[in-house]
Amino acid sequence: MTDKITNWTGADDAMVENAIRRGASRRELLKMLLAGGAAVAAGSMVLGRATQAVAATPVSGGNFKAAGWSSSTADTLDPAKASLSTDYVRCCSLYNRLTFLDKEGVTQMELAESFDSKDAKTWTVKLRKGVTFHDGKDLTADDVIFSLKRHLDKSVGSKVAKIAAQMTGFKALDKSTVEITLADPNADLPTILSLHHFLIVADGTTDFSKGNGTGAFVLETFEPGVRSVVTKNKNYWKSGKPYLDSFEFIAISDDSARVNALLSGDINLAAAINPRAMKLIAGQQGFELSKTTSGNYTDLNIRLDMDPGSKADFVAGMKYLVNREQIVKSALRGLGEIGNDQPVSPANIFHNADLKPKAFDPDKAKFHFQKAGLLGQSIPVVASDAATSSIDMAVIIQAAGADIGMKLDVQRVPSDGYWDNYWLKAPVHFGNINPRPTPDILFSLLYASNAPWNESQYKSEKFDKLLVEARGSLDQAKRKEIYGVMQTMVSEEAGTIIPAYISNVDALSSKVKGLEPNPLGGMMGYAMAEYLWLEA
Amino acid sequence: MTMVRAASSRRSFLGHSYNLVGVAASLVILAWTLIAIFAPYIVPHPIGNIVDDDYFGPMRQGLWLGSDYLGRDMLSRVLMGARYTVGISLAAVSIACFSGVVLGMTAAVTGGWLDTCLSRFLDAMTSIPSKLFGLVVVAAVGSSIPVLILTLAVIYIPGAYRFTRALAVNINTMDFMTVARVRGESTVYLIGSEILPNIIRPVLADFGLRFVFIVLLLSGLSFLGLGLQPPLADWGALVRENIGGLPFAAPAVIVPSLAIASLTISINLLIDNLPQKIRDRNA
Amino acid sequence: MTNLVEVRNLRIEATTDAGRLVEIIKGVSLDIADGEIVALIGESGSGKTTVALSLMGYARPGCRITGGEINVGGKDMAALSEKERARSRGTDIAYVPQSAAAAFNPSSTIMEQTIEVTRIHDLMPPEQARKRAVELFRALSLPDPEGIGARYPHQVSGGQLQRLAAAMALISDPKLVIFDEPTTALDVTTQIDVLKAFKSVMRAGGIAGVYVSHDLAVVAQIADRIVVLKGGEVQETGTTAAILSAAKNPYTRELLAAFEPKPRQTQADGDSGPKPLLRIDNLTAGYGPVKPDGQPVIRAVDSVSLVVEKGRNLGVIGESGCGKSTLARAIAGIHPAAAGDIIFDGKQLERAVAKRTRDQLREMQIVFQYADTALNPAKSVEDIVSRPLVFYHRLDRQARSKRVDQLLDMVRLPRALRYRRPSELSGGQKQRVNFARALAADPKLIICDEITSALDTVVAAAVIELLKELQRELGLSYIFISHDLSVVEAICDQIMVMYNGERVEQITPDKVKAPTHPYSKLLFSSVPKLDPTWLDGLVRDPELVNQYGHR
Amino acid sequence: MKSGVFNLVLKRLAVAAVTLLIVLFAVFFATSMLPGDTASMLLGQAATPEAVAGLREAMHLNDPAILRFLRWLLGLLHGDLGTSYANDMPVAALIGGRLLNTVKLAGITTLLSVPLALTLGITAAMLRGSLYDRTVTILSIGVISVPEFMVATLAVLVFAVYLKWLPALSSVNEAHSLADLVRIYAMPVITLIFVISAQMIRMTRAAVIETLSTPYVEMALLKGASRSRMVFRHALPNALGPIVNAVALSLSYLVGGVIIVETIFNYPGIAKLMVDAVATRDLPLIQSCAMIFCLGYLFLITAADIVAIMSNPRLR
Repeated sequence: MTDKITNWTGADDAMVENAIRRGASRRELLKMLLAGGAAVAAGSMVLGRATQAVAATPVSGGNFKAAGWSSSTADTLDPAKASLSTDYVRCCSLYNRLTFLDKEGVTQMELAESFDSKDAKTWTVKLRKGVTFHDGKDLTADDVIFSLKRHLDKSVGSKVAKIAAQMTGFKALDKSTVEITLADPNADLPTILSLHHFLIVADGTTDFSKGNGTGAFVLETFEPGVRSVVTKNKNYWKSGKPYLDSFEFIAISDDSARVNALLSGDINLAAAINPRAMKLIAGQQGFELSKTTSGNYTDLNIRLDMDPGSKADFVAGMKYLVNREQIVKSALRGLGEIGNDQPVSPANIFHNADLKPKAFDPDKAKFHFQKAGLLGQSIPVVASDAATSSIDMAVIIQAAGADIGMKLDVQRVPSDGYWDNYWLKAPVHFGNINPRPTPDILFSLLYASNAPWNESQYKSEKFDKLLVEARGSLDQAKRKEIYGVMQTMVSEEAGTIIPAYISNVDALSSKVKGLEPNPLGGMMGYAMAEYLWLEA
Repeated sequence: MTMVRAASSRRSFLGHSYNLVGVAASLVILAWTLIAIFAPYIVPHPIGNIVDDDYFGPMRQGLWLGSDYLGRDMLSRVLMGARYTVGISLAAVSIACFSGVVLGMTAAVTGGWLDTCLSRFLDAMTSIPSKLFGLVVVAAVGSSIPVLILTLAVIYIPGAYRFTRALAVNINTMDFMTVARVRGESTVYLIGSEILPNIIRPVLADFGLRFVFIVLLLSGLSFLGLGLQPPLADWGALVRENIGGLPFAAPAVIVPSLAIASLTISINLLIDNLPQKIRDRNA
Repeated sequence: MTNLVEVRNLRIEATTDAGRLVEIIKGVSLDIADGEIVALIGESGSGKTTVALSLMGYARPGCRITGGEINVGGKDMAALSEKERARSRGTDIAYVPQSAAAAFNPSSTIMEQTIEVTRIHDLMPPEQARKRAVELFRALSLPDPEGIGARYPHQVSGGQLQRLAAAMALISDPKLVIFDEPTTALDVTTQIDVLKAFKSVMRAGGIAGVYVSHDLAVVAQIADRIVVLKGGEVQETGTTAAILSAAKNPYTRELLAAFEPKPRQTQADGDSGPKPLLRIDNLTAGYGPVKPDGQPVIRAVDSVSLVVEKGRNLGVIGESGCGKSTLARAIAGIHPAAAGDIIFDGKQLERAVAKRTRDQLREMQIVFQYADTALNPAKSVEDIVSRPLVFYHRLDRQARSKRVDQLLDMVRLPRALRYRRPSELSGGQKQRVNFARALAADPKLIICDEITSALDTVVAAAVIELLKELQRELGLSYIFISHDLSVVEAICDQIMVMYNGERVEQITPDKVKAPTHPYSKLLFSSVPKLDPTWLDGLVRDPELVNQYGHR
Repeated sequence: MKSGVFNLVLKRLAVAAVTLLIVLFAVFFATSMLPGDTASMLLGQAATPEAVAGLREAMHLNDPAILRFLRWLLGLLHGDLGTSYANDMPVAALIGGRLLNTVKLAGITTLLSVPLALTLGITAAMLRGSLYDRTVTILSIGVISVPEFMVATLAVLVFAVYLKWLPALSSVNEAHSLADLVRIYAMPVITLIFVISAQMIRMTRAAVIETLSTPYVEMALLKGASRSRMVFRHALPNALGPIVNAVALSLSYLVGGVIIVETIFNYPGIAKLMVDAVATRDLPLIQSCAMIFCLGYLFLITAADIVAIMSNPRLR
């Protein structure tokens, strides 16, 4: 589910591993791979994995420095407000969640010992004992209730207020047992609570600048928009962890500067590198790449309630006009998987693999545009750096349109203010959706008739009914079936074109060990700090 | 006066003397101007089309300047880039210099509160960093060619104003200005017919220099994500979007850089070596 | 080697802005004996300064010494290396510049600059140099010789700076001093002081000198011998007395002729009794903030009244700073008066230009001293002269062209000159264009503000002749503002003497020999005469000098 | 004389205060034109109308912007820069360290670039027309024609990635010794020297050439002064006015114009802070940064004016 590299097989892996054992240089290997037809990206990817096959046991010590891609004065250590990878990474090093997703996408317990429910409506959560906050306080049910309840308070400005709204009742059954009541049954609650915003903070906290959590690291320095330094929590409840003495996180917004900082040895890990920099990293000794295909995607949204999206033929035409292969090949440089216009990625266990993506067919597209009477008209398409790769995708679609006489007017707008001003609003625009752990979250947020982020204003009663049905069911097989149907509906009926699931590539020094892909995103779903160690 | 012999590296043509550096520089500028005008007719590929499976491809037959980060033809993009770099910068510098020169001369001629207010206000404008100004404008009204031109122009008006005002203040003290005033001439005549012809040379030199700054600021703004709508790109944007090719010495990043350098250096050299009208006929 | 300076067949080339090389000094030879003062005289462009500077082995940027010998004190300055030349500059040969105001570094004290030569050449310890400088200040009769050195150049008057420049030159006991028109920019009363000071110091030290000037009368006072230059060639050489009395060269004679008193023809007025064209009553003008009583803080013109009659000329004379130019500007409305009435052609005029009617402006024209700045260098003569034709008379293209021809004829300029720019004209030609522009308006009155002061004597005399002719033809009136008595005398019917913003006296030219006011007496007696003994024989009332010779 | 200087300085300060006020108002109106506010910016994708309203309420953003601006101005009079909307920290605390960084970077760049530019400009003027002069002139043009981010990226590639002599990032926190300081500042400073020196070189050269043609320099030559004496004793003191003016204008770039260098070297200065502030519509922070830029500019220009006045006895 992760590390899926199209046109690359296990046999190739074995060949590369053999080659390494024979003592081939990286450059030779690279040549070999290129001759084999694989994109360079994929090539160096495999190299990283192959060398890791001869991994060692964790060692303690060392100072780890990593760089993300964005930070500002709005950086926060309040999990509810956390908005970007930078905040997630910092918060994950300071706090713990009740549950988390492992690399297979399976929900595991963290601060919770167990989640139990008979009807998927009332949930009993048993908490782990002997867990203390950095300030010495013991973790209790009150802390958990406080942490979850805050999201319902409008003045907190929680990013998951909408998702949290289904939790209607909280009760401390005893010091370490919490009862959570939902408005409607939802079998996914344990998975929902693995979202980064549901990190557990101490009861009554108002000032989050101290970062007082139960996490693997204790806050030393935090300068919003500049950097954070955390040091090993000697009393961490997970035995043996963390391995690192300290962890510093900064953000370098310039793509090439981030890679250069890694190559010059200033940092140990550069998150989310530009695929085009892989050639450069592959040419240097002592660096590796870690790829995660987690379900992040950039989609082209055509609002069905406005012109030109109200003409079904325009939407149909656009779906044929999008050259998915070229987008993956040229815009993403192979670091992505072709998408089939629905949000549940192959990284998710509920992914419907039978649903095939529409093939690029300009003739069919032209036919539909002609039918819609839009050929020759200029249609604005809003793209922004805020939505990853959207500008490149827009240009590719635009060029395809130009060939058949469909004029698409790409409007690049500033990323600053994009979500507020253009996303969901412009008739044809790009969006970018971060990975979510369950189809239920994705569908309720993005496709239900009352979804807050209904990108194409898709409305279907049948869909809404199916959503409730799947949510309340504890039968895994049945859910998979229902979600399969819903994926087909979205793919066929909604105005969201999801050309590809974008892979995230982190580049790191070969000395950094223990990094594994995670379905929640790069840097091990942003929680890498407590799992990594530095080889001497 | 007796003609002894011709000296120095300057030559003369049509009553003007010029030197070879100036000629070479103007040829480069002329070449880019022609390219800017005829680019749409000579580009081998549409600038948005991906023609190469590889990215940062090397120079080779068919793709004479290699390919860019998406695999588009660099030659086409550089040729079209000339159009936007030269066009936008020229438009912006024209607006900036025209407004600055007119305001500067008016302030110098009129004096008094108008002069004081204009000077204070434009001075205040200068203190706002240009890139931040650009950032705010684009955040407020979005990025399009007219917005870009106006933003660049507004950024450079105070400089042109200051420069012109300083020159015009000197001219304004001349007796011929007094003569014209005593004749009863209007302000428009004073600035247009009396002052302007006397400062036109330094103003043109300033125009050229400002043009260079605008070309560079344009590239700086593209770094901050402001600029033309894709797939169009000026040279600065080309350098920026292909900067990832720098480690590989990709032509995609080298060529537009050279284009910027060739244009700006030529303009400066031309300014330093403008042809001079020969005016030493025997008196 | 008998002479201190022997120049043989000197040739100097200059590069024009088109890159052509032009010979500007064509084989000049001259000698200067020890202790002798030789004057180089000629019009501007004759090469007199170039020759003088070449004695220091120096040619201005763009110029090059191409041939000949320049022997000064046994060294050939033309053949020396730049380092060796620098060694004799300031020590053996010193230079007193034309405009001391420009030749002093504005950001350094006078003392520092006076003794700089001794520092450069390590002639004496600074303490000693300072003492010597104070002695020189005293010898050059500078006020406050002890304290003046601590001042900056802008805090000292022009006449004093000129003497300080001499002190700067003399501090190293040079064998030869080059004076480059050192008194041209000074008022006559000041000029006398400076000349006297120079002469006595040179004589006392037995120093040889080169005195560059275009003014024969001044030269006559100080030089032993005169060399007349024109077009880069020596026209005539002789002792001062010989040149003044028996000049052979036609150009020299022309120079001398400019000094002869011209016959004055008074206006034959057919009309009965003169009618006033312009009347000024109690005019006050000044600078600085206005006081509550409406008067400016600094009064440059203080309650001046005057009358100009139709077809008659009024001369206003006085030294720099007396307010005569402000008076002209106040009348023209450029510098609005603070109080007083201006009645022109029977009508009261507004004080400010902006409020006068176009016709009023047309009828009163003003011509400025510096034709260089009064003519827009970016325009052709035709454009300049035809602007008033368009502006006041709305003439069409053809009529305009015809009128320009007429006007150029009137001011005796070749018609072909219409396409030239001012920078391509000589000083006299520029002033004629300047005048043609004023005439183009068809004025009744022309205010001439020092229009001849920037011109060489011969050229100035010709311009005055022209003015007279035009007056005869067109019945104009002039207000003639000048510091030069001989010019005013030559053209005016009435002469008003101004001092310190006030009118001190008004007399007719025939009474110039006998003014009544003491200041007029001092002023008129200070004008140099073409008589070598004039300066030595001049006796001035010390009290008068104390009271009025303030500069 | 002394009181004259004092008066002039006082007048300059008054003018500076007016300019500052104009800038603050201009910035305020510009920022009020920006779409969105802090609440919607912070919520980003999660900015549903209810969520925005709730957060806006909680952040006290419901007062009219002009009122909040005037309140901020009032606070400024008491030396209070206000509290950041985005993260509730005092603006002074946010700016403090970063301003120091900006000042450090600007200071080091100034210390190196000004002498370098002056030396090149003066020597080029002294040897006007020589090969050296032509080389300096063309190089200085060449240098300004390379985009800043190109210089910076190239420098990183060469010195950090390939040669590994210098760090790619300028982590100010790691400066423990002079050697560290040199390593950390080397590249951003070199980049900035590239950016700002050319103009200073050109202006210095022009100003010196102009004064070299004055009669008092000719007079010095006729006194037998050496070339260097003419330049340093006579030409330079009088060319100082235009030179310091050009230097001040170039240096003013170092206060707010270094956003690209700050981005590429990840240097925490205030230019980036201002960009962040604009992105989050953080009014007090925007205003405070704008004020600092304006003050920096005014300080430089006023200092240049005062130097020009002090160097010119006629104005003293």
